[in-house]
Amino acid sequence: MAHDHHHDHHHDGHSHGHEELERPWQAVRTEAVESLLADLGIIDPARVDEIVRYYEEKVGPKTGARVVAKAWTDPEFKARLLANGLEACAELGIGGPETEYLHVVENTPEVHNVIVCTLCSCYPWTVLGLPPAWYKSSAYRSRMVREPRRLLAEMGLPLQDDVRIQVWDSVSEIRYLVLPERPAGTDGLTEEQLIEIVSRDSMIGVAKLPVQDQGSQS
Amino acid sequence: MAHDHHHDHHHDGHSHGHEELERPWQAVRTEAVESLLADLGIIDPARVDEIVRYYEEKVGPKTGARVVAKAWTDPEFKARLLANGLEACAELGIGGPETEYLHVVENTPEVHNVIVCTLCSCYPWTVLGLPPAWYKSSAYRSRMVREPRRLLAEMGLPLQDDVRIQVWDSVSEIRYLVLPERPAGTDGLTEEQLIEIVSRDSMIGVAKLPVQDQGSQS
Amino acid sequence: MNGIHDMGGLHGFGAVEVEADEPVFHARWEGRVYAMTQQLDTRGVYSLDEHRHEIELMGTPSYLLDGYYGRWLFAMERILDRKGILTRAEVDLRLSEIGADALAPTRPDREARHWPLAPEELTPWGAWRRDRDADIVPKFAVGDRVRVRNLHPEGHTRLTAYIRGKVGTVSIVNAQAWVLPDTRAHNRGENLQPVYNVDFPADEVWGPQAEPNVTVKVDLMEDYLEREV
Amino acid sequence: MNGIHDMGGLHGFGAVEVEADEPVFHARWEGRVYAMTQQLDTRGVYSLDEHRHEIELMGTPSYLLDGYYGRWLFAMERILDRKGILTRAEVDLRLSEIGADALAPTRPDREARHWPLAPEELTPWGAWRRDRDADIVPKFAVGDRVRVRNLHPEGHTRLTAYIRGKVGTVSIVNAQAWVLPDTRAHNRGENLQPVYNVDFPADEVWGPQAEPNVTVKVDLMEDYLEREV
Repeated sequence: MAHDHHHDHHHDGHSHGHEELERPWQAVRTEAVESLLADLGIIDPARVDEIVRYYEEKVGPKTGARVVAKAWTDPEFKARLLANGLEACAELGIGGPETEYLHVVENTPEVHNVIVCTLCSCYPWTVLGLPPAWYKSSAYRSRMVREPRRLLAEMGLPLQDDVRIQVWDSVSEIRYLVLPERPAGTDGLTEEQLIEIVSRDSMIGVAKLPVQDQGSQS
Repeated sequence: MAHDHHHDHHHDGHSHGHEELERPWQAVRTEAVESLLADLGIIDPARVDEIVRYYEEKVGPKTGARVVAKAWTDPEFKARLLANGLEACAELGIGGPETEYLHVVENTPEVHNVIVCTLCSCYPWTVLGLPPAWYKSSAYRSRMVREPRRLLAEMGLPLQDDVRIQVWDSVSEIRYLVLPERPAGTDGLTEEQLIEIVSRDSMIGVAKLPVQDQGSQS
Repeated sequence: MNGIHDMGGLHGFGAVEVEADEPVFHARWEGRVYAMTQQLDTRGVYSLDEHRHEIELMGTPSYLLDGYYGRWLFAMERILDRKGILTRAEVDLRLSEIGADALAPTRPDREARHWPLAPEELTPWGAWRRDRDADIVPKFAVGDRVRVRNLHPEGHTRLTAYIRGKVGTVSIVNAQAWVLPDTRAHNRGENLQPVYNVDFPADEVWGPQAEPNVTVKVDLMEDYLEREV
Repeated sequence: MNGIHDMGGLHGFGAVEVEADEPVFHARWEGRVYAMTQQLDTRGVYSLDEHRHEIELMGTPSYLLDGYYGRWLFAMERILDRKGILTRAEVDLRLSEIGADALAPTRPDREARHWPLAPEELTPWGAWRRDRDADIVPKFAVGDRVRVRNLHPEGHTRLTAYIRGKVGTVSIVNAQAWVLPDTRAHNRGENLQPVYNVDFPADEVWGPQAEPNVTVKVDLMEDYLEREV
């Protein structure tokens, strides 16, 4: 613990020297750093605004849902996707020169895939956006590799013992996306309609997609 | 972290709800628990006083030093001590029915022994008293089993690579006491005088005893 | 359980800071907590295995920040609460009364608790059952090669993580009757058995980063070991 | 380094708490820290390996308490300070001026720092060197049995502790040019090499406490593996 250099509050457990401020200490430190870097021309606050907005508004699980819906409806695309996730996504205009290498792993009635990163919180930003807090939690990171069955059940996805669970600990720079099973009751849906039913959690592997009621569509 | 039930200060990192008190929160909680247990007749505060005084005044490394000095001056006692530490200590009136099992391990020019407990801070209370804070520290517990040479050197005891280091991780209820090498220059000392030169750290194994200057004794 | 208490081999804790002329207790409360624990032990309220396991259940930051006797205090409060001897609500009330400098704090009701304990509820603190030593027949002998089992119990264990799966040589057979902490901590029996000291060459444990000419000697319950063939 | 960041298999963190309708950022500062890091990365100020290793150097309680983006903030401040781009003293001064609601905070001196970086000091953030893929000749093939080396480096590594020493089977060969985090984090070279996905049966990893019919699939650098014979 020699390295908590910039805030002593954890050493005594009680105060951080900024209790007079109502904002979290992280907010104040961030303001200090950003304002200094802006003064120095190292950071452009307007560009910071843009990046924040981009991740808040433009990137998210909808991108992954497009990939999934396309794979469900186009067997040849699916084959290319499973062979080389990055190149197949590029066909849909997803990714760019900086995109991480991507493996798409397919869930079936026999094999269930789920993604975790025990060492930090690696996550396929390009197709799913930024990860939810639970994905970054100590509980998820510590438990998913050791007791996936129990944890998935706790999270609402009980699996029979004859379903093999594959836990992908994505600690390298390769990223994973789960291709969930296409639920029953979706035969009549268009690709656009399918995009709407693909949840983020199903593409991480902590949920299945529910059977759809096609009554209103047919 | 579901279990920090009785003080929330670590969850927000900032306050523990008792900052109006000048005393550490542990002191206030201890007072509350002790006063309640005393009210209920479960704890006798006078007996608490006695126990505290006993450990502050009556128990300490001097006891271990008596064992060491005796072993240095009585080869038959030393043989019995190395064979069965508990029984040999009992000859000196040390221990009692509740005393932990004790192995005494001998340092030589070829082999250096050092004691640690990685899991909590097990320590031979009967012969050394309560452990110093550094023995209980995360740094000592984590490092002594992995890099004893480097850590001993940092603590002032550099050892040549041809000296074998034995690190005793005393995670069972068996306790260890290091029998340090008798330093040069002590041939003329009485057992009582020897007791005075045996340091606590030499009996943990993080120090050697320095060569004595016998000029004033001879 | 796998947790921060099992520190052997971790990096990042910096230098060992030695305090000159250190007192036995650094504050009055430390001595009180120590001595109260000892009194409760003497009365058979809890065993050292319960004490240690309760400490392992602390949140990681609290474990590292509350101090050694702060951990003991945590264990004492939690065990007394769970056993119905002194509830958390009672402690919280007393705390608030201390904080308010109350003239006459609320007296706890002697009847409203599980006290005194019944004889069958009493547990000895220590782990050595001298009266049962004669029952013990060790499986392993000095010089035997043993492999540490790769166990990851959710509950208490004294099987340190850093030597799981490693091969060593038995150097001492403690053929006395020792309580198995893994079961007693959860009131699932004493499972008396020998304790072995096992020698592990440092490179077996730490690989290429091991220091030269170092033996790590770990005390292990018989149930933690299997014969290496 | 062995530390709390390497959490795979730890007990004691409780249930996974899922937040309904979670925002992308929970507070304004989180988004600022994220976006500032990305801007600094784009400018080649530090790599993801430096970023991650700096986070590993946090004290354990801070790591657990400061929040995900609090870790990023810690890394940013420390790296900027170490590289002479923005000192801790400057941040502390600005903090105190914010705290005092100062009319005109002290302007930092543009000359008194290591900025801009020289071209040879710039580092890419990512780990894939597409232009070097042709140089890569993998040692292992799909189906090969490999043993994870028992490494305990003091510095950065992505070799998670829970599979060290374990035997698995190569399931994917990523025969591209991937930077070795262990050296780049310390500016000791890129050491381009393949990344393998290796299958470990859960009982190889967790012993008798393993769940049935589970495979743990871990991405590992070639240098982390040796052939199992």
